[in-house]
Amino acid sequence: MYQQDQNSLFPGDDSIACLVRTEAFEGPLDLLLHLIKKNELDIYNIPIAEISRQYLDYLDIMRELNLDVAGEFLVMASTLIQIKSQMLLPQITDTHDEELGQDPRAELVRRLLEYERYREASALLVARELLDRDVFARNFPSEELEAFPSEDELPVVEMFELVDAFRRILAKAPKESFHEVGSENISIADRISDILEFLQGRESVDFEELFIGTNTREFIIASFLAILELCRLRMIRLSQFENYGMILVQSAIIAETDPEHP
Amino acid sequence: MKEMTLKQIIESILFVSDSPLSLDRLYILLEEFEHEDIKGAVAALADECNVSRRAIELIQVAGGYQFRSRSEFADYIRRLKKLKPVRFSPSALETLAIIAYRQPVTRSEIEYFRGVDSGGILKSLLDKKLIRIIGKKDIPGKPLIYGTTREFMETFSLKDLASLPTLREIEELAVSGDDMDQVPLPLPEM
Amino acid sequence: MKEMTLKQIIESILFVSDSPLSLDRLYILLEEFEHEDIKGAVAALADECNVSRRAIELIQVAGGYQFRSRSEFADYIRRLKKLKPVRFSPSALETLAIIAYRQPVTRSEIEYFRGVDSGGILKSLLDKKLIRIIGKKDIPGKPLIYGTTREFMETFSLKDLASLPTLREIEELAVSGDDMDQVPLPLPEM
Repeated sequence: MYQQDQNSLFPGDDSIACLVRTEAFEGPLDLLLHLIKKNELDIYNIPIAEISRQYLDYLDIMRELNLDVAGEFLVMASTLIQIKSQMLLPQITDTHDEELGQDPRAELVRRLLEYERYREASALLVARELLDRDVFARNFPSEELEAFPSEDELPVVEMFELVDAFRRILAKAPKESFHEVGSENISIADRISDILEFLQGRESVDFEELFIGTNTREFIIASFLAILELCRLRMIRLSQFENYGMILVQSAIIAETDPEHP
Repeated sequence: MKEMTLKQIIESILFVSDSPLSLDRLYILLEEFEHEDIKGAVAALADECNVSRRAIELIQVAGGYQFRSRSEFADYIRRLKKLKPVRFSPSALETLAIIAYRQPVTRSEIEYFRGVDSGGILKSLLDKKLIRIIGKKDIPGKPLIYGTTREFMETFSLKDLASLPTLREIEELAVSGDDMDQVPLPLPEM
Repeated sequence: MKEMTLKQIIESILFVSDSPLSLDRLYILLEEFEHEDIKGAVAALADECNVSRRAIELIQVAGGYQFRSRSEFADYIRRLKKLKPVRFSPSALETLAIIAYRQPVTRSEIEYFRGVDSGGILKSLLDKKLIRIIGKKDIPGKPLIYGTTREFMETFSLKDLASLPTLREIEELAVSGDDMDQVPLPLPEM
């Protein structure tokens, strides 16, 4: 029963003769497909001039109705105009032209076909037996199962949940900490972790040793920022015994393996 | 469509219910059927489970009817529970997220963000080996510093910490609004 | 205690599990039994549900086995479960279809196919756990890549991804000699 409702959301059949259709167009491709079907056109040989005219007419009507014409619709309008003008040009036969023999409509046609294909696929998907619509499972904790204590196992969690949790935290975190929480300093975290590991069990290392690795700009910047951050956190100490001499890096961390549990 | 018997209808309802259903509740749900017929169908269903030696029985509990696995299978169900992946509590997830994105980080920094005591959660994350103690910070009080582990990376199939999605990337997803459904554009016939 | 058959044991486990269980999981849970016997018992259990005309069937979904109510009882079950039936907007379905068939896929690839901004829908599908972030693509900009989840297969009653409805073949375009499916997309710079 819900199936029918959903299928009718897909525009396509033109039996509705009312002035204003209530179905939403998902985007410019949806509108174009509608125009092609309505005019019973061959998708492989679209009369671009005619389709462009109808497409632009539609945008005009949207404006007349004071509707916001989404940017994507305008982008497609300019694409159509561009294709139309290319079609008007005589076939160029220059050998250096990479587009030699390429129908200017080819890419648009390909997108329309792919789009139509995925839309058909989505109709097939929603026509399946949907969980919690057509079929139901015992997807809740059974009392028999819950009667047993939970064992500590590695939990299952999606990456998105983790990031989303951090977003929640930031949303309620004290304001002044906002600027500090750069989202781009993740690779610095990597370098911090690596440097601390590298320093573990060593008395001191040459500053420059910390830059050995990939010689990319990003790596060097991340390493440098990591060292600065570690200094700020007082997790490492830097020392230099003479001007321009070797800079020694020492871990300021007291090794600790016995966790303090509250 | 096959013909549905009342017994099947009741079986389907009891199967998907997460709590026992009383006869009164069934009478309301299946208002087009006679009370006597419903009662009879429930009894027949209970009998059937016994006769056909199924692992499930229909029992009367808490004033209602419920399908339950028979008690002799408890040992096997316990094994399932052991294998069942645990889900993260929101607070564990929050704490893990703070450590992942702000490491190396101390407990008081974590609690500054969360606004609540986080000792218990840190211990549980340590037990699960998702975080580790990197060391002690050389400042008064010598607080422990936490970071994520190899197991953390494996749990999230991360190549390195740089592969964590950045906040900006997630924020960008929400930019265009939370609209599942776009504003309908009415199309006049042309 | 009555004698337990392997079929009964499996029935009890599948009954109490809140998600589909794969054969591999059953092999681990029931280590004292032969794999062949377990497989046979699962098949026998599925047959039995059909033969005895129960309201429940044992189906293969998301790489595992799960008891589910037959679709003809949906109307009655909906009376019990007052939850809103899942509804998908066409935009959500389109986006899901593209991700399902082309995964792993980036946001800009999805938007190329749909022709519209899809950030809001991606966020919403992530919230619903129908899609997930798989990682980052190793190209400049390192965009996030998306794929479908186990919940997606469960929701659409799919045994596995290979069981997705077959896409209609697209007639080869005269202008393009390449395979349509994996041609690099002419994407705009991000």
